[in-house]
Amino acid sequence: MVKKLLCLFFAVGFVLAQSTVGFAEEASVAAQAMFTVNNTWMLVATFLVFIMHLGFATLEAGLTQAKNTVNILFKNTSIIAIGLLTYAICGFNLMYPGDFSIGQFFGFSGFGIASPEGAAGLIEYADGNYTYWTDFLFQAMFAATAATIVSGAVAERIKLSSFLIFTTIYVGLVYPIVGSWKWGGGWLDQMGFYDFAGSTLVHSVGGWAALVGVILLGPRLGKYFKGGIRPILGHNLPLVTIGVFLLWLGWFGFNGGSVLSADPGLVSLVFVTTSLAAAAGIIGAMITSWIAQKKPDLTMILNGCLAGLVGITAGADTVTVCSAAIIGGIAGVIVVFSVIFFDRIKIDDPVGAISVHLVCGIWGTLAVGIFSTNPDHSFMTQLIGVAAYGAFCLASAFAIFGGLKAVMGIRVTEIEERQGLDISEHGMEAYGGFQIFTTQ
Amino acid sequence: MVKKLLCLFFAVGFVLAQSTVGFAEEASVAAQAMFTVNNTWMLVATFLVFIMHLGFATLEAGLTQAKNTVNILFKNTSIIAIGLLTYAICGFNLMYPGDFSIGQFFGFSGFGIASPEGAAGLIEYADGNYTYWTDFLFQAMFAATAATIVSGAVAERIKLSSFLIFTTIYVGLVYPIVGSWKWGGGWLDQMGFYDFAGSTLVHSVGGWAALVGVILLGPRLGKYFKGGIRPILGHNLPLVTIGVFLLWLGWFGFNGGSVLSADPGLVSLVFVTTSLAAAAGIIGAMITSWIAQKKPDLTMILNGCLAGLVGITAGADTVTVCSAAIIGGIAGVIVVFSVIFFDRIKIDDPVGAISVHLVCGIWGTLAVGIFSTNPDHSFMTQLIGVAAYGAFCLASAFAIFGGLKAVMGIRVTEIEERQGLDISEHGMEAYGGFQIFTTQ
Amino acid sequence: MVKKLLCLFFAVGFVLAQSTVGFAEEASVAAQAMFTVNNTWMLVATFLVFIMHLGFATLEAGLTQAKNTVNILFKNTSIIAIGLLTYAICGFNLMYPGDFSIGQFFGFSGFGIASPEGAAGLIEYADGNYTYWTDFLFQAMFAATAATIVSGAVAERIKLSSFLIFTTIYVGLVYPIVGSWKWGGGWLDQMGFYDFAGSTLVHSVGGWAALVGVILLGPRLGKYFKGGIRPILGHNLPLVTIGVFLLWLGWFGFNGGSVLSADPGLVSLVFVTTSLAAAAGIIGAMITSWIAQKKPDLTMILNGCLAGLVGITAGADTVTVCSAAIIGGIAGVIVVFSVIFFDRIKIDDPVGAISVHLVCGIWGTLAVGIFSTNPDHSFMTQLIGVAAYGAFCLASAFAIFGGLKAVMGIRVTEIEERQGLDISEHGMEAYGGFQIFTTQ
Amino acid sequence: MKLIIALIQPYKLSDVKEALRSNDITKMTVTNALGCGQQAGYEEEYRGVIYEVNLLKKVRIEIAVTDEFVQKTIDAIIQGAKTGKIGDGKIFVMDLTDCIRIRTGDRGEEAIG
Amino acid sequence: MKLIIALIQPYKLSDVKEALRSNDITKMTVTNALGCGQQAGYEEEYRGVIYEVNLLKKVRIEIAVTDEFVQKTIDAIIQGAKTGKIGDGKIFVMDLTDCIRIRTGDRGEEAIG
Amino acid sequence: MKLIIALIQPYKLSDVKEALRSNDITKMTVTNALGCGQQAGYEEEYRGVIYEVNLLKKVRIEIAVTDEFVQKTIDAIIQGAKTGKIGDGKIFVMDLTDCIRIRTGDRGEEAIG
Ligand SMILES: Nc1ncnc2c1ncn2[C@@H]1O[C@H](COP(=O)(O)OP(=O)(O)O)[C@@H](O)[C@H]1O
Ligand SMILES: Nc1ncnc2c1ncn2[C@@H]1O[C@H](COP(=O)(O)OP(=O)(O)O)[C@@H](O)[C@H]1O
Ligand SMILES: Nc1ncnc2c1ncn2[C@@H]1O[C@H](COP(=O)(O)OP(=O)(O)O)[C@@H](O)[C@H]1O
Repeated sequence: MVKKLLCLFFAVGFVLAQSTVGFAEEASVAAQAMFTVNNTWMLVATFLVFIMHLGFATLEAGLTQAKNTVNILFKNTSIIAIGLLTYAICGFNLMYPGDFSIGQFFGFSGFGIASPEGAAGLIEYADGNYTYWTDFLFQAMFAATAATIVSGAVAERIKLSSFLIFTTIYVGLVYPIVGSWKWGGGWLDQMGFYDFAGSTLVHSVGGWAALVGVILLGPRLGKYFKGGIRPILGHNLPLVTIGVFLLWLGWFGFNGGSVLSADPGLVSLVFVTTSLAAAAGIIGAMITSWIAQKKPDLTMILNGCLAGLVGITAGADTVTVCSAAIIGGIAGVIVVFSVIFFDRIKIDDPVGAISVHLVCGIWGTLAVGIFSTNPDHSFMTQLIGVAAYGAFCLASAFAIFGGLKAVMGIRVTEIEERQGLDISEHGMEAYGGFQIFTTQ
Repeated sequence: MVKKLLCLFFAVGFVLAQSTVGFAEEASVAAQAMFTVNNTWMLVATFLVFIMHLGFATLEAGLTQAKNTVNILFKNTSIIAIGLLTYAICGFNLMYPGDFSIGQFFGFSGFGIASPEGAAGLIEYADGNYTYWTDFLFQAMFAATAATIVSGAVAERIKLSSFLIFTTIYVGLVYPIVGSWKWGGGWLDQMGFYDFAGSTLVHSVGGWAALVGVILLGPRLGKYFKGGIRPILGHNLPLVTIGVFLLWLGWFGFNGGSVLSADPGLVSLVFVTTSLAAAAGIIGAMITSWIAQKKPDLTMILNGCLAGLVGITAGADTVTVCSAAIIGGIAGVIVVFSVIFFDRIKIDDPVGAISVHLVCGIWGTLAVGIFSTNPDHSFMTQLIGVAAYGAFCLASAFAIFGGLKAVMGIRVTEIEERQGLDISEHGMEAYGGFQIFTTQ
Repeated sequence: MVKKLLCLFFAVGFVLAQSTVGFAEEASVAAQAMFTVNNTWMLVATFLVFIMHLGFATLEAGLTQAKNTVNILFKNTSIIAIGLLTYAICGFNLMYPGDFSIGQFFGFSGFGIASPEGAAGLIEYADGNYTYWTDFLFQAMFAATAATIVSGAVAERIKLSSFLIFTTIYVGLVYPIVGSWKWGGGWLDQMGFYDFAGSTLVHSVGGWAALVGVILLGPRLGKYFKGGIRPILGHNLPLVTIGVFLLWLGWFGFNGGSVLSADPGLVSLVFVTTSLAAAAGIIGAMITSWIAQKKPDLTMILNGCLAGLVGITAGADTVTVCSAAIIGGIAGVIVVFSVIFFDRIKIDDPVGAISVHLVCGIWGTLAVGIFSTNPDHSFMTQLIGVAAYGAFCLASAFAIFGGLKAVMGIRVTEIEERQGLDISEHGMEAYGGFQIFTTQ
Repeated sequence: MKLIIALIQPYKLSDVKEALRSNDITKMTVTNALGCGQQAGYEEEYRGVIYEVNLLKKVRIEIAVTDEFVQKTIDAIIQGAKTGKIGDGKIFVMDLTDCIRIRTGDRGEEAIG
Repeated sequence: MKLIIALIQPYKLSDVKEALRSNDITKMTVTNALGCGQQAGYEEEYRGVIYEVNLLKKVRIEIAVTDEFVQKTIDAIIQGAKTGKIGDGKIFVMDLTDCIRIRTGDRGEEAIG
Repeated sequence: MKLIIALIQPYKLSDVKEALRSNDITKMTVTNALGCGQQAGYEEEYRGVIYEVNLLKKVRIEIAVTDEFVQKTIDAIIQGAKTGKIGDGKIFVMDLTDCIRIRTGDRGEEAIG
């Protein structure tokens, strides 16, 4: 009997042992599958953010004159290259320093990027959410965005070389340093400041620099004359529309990827809040434009769409879908008045970048303090964050642009501006063969 | 002995117990991973369908005149916003009512969207295939498509305000109500009607409204004169090509996402049938155009591509890859003759939307009855479905467009049409600075 | 006691048995989840490679004259259709023959595509990495790329019908046969030749044919005159920029998908090497262009971006990120001098396809021999591979283009070329209404 | 010989061409122009800034004719272009000293047609 | 009656229009033109090939006036267009034999304004 | 002084410019034009509808010269533009009453060159 029992027992034990081994293996297959899907989603988000750079390029090109198109495209193509390389050289390690060396304000973990060996750079790197390389590239795509925002606002008059130097410094140093304050775990993070995907950290950071650039450059020739404003028409509105749709597309990665995993509940919620905010931004701007201007303005509803997207970016995972629509709708209203306002005070921003990215970036950040479902978020902390970023970015941008202005100048000559930057800076036309009126 | 045995036994039992617990956890990791990948694919499909709206915008803009470009872009940007918002307010709950209240024809589960709490809105919502939010957004992206189809056909002469009202009603009410007949589990679904991704439910629904719109509006000024047809040239064929490629891209999500999970076998099959149908549509249209017209017409092969895509949509998961190529090829032939035919009978459809979406939508739906590998699909049921959708959509579109025509008019004045809707409706040009001939 | 023991024992046994069953199921869920995510990534890669065709279409259209735009768009739309269909008919089975019939040089496993039944076409097909259908479509998208490369180089003067016949033969036969040498497991594979994603197998294969085409066609009218070169301006640089960004986007799938699974470590590494090479290509070309030409040339940095991408393609998974940047940067320098060089020796390539795809394809393939972290890769083997592909492709392309030239001619008449291929080959203009100077 | 320059509404171009052809006048040169005349401009608004557009799209037709064709040409243009509304356009007539056909070197009235 | 043709720098168009308007000359026709004159061209470089562009963008204005308005018109154009730099442009004056308003059929000086 | 207007095939522009330059005529104004002449049009087909295009692309050159330069200019244009095929184009010559250089206010023959 006991013998039989023993036999049975060992038989069972054997099966058990076997299955436990197999089971451990399978367990790791499941974890590995989870890791793989998370990482795959982050890579998808990465290429979506990448395509935003094309969106910015076409948006900005379309809203400016045909004679400056080559220049805009050149700038936007350079920015992504400069952004990725500087981020690899120092940006990533400035933004995520691990340890801070100056208070919670500044840290740097060395030049260059290198993945930790083995699992440390893979499944263990971020608790099975993504690898070291994914982390780097996703963040690098974000970095370049900040400079792209500036590009549109200073278009049609900035000197190419000065702009490229500005971009290198701003993307390589300023953006990652202020970024570390929140996403790198710095002082604002510890204070409870919340900025999900970067209404402030990306959009306002770009927006402040745009504002400084526009002020230091002055308006385009012929834009303002005694008492009047002469509009300088964008030359290609289909390009603008392509740009805005690509930006929206990219925002699925920008916000959806900021979940930092493929978490089904969160990512899908973020998709919905993002889309409804964009939609409401369009409707908000449409109604405002139809009433305030006599006829509904395409460029305004396109700006409205972006305004909604920028607005929801700070709180896309922490507000209800209904709040998302409200935040987007208000952003759409704000942006119309803001564009008109800045034009009135002679801040000449050809593409509305300051209104979209700075003004609505601030609105979106503050909106977290109002609409967040998380009681830890407070309006005051949000306000402090906005102010801190504003102060640092304004100061940095003034220093860089101001320095460049003093040393090498930042504006092309009157003749070059009149001729168009395409010919004066690049010796080349964007639309060879087309007959184009250039009476401005 | 027995003691030893017991010891051993408990030791084994302990290991067993532990591993069973761990195992249950791991089991849920595997299920969770599956859920996550399914949901991630559905989100990817969602952004692919989203980008179709840009495809429609550029396609329609390119095939019409430069002086109406702003208007087309404005309409297409508005449609996606209106589509998403109305779908959130009522469309989703009309299309998937859960219970029907009037036969199997109509049901409504209340205003607004709200995810069920906890797992009920996540892994349990659709058997681990996607979350509530994913479901909503994927379907919402589809909804807006129906109205976009109309936009192209009625272009260059419809009043903006009337069009926007039409869109709101058609997307907010008509589309989800007829959609519920099949996808919401209504009477046609129970009868065995099959429409995988919407040859009928999306494309024909849009196509019928386009037909009604064109009939009620009449042709564009100068298109037809005593006995003759004067072509009104599209102004930007690169835009058209961009549009068609983006639509094809989007179709990977439109059809691939309609699998409603990331099922490797089915989704990859659908990718192949979709692509081969599109390719065959191009070749079918190329041969037809080269023979019927003297020279091969780019706009025709682009329409052929879309025709193939619309044709395969109803049966993408239920026909062989060879049948898919045949269905697509035939659609490519049909569309060329259809475009010429509608032009001859003075149905003035600038972009060929009726031929592509209605005619090939019907063809695709019927093709399921011919080529399906599933013996449950029958030609007769497919025909009944087509007829039912036709009747309801024609009636609804006539009611809406007719009502608008009576109340506020649906067509711009002759002077406005001549001047172009860009200036008359928006006070704005699409190509500032370019010299454009407007002799039509 | 023994009874109790037995009871306990069976209780435990029962739990054990149950959980083992459940466990086996769950084990398969984990494997299934892994399979699903791998396959999903491959499908994403597939649609990314698809969108490269739009990139090529707009790139080539933008770099040529407005009067040949319809023709370019027509060719690029046809190529994807021809590519997919011929690959389904014979290409796939030529490229992956399973068994070779003539040495390790040629094999063919029959016409048409058909998935093995059940798991053999699904999870077992490629060890849980993708299904048969995914495999086919991903490879089919690659195939069409080779012909697209030719299209740009021979633009503005090749006869449409001849080009389409050339494409059919080159994509349907030549590409898959030479492809089988490496990716089909043929002689070069066994020799240790390495080409990760196709610097040689795709890009050089296209590039060699482009070179032959250009030589047999001769330069465009008016390009070269006694002693001088007259530039023929591209007509739409925004289109070119759109093209390059879309190509970069597609390259995430081209290289990322060539991992042939969603392996997080490898795919993310490939994303980083690909992006840094592209970025370095831009910077390399920018510096070179700024120094060699007087002003920085937008078309050159765009070519530089592509050069970097083509350069990294052969070794994207086997070099360090730092090497990737060096490879890309050098490619960016090379491409500028190469474009100027070919122009000087009167090889008239309107879009720089030979420089980008052939020259940098060779560079990238050799770079594996220099920079690879895998000691098995050798410069000599790489050189042999390059030479073998060169010899076979040159011979094939000469045979096909030469044959066509003898039989039906490959170049349009002088009048047709002057009038533009849009009107002479298609009876249609790309920009109806626009006023365009055609003084060339 | 005279050179007749007509400025008309763009959408009337095909009507004018037809009217001319039915009077056997088939040679002409057409250019795109912007015109400022009695016809009022209109307002456009770009991003909140209103501005007046008073250069309206016109088509400019040049026709060289022998003296006996002048009146016929003018009549044909009027017939094709007239709607009675402001903006219909103007016709200018100027003396033509000489006319040369490049292909043959023919000069004068011979070369005109 | 005279037909005045002025070739000016494109960016001076609005100044010239204003100068004309303040002299009660409101009718004109404007076309896009390329001009070769004393103003030096510039070099462009496309993909490594340098070439000279010597057809510069100009705007061409045509104004038909009665004889007493000729000098006033010329002065106004000069006032609006002159910068003192090479490239400012030229004015040509030609005889106008006749002028017809299409809408009314008015002829001569009556039709011009 | 005379104003010479030449209508030529677009692709002949650079040849004509060269021929003029080698005759010391360097000033001119060029515009894009569409021409209807003896040269037959061609058919286009758009989405199944065939239509005739009989306004062909031409380039219009205006050159103001002093009387002694007239023949030289005409000869140079012919030399540059002539292929002997229909469509080569036409040259029109008109009287120029006056010519003013905006920059200096120079008038007449002095201003022309
Ligand atoms: N005096 C003029 N000089 C030059 N062009 C003129 C002159 N008068 C009219 N035009 C041209 O003719 C077009 C039509 O003139 P408009 O005054 O509107 O005609 P009408 O008085 O017959 O209604 C104008 O847009 C302008 O291009
Ligand atoms: N003789 C001429 N014939 C035709 N057009 C001329 C002539 N002279 C000048 N122009 C036109 O006038 C424009 C300005 O001429 P330019 O010589 O630069 O002026 P300026 O000598 O007053 O500085 C030229 O670009 C050209 O379009
Ligand atoms: N009588 C005319 N009036 C105005 N333009 C003319 C006239 N005759 C010819 N042209 C212009 O000259 C161009 C060439 O004319 P065409 O008859 O083809 O030349 P040819 O007879 O020398 O071959 C035409 O396209 C047109 O623009």
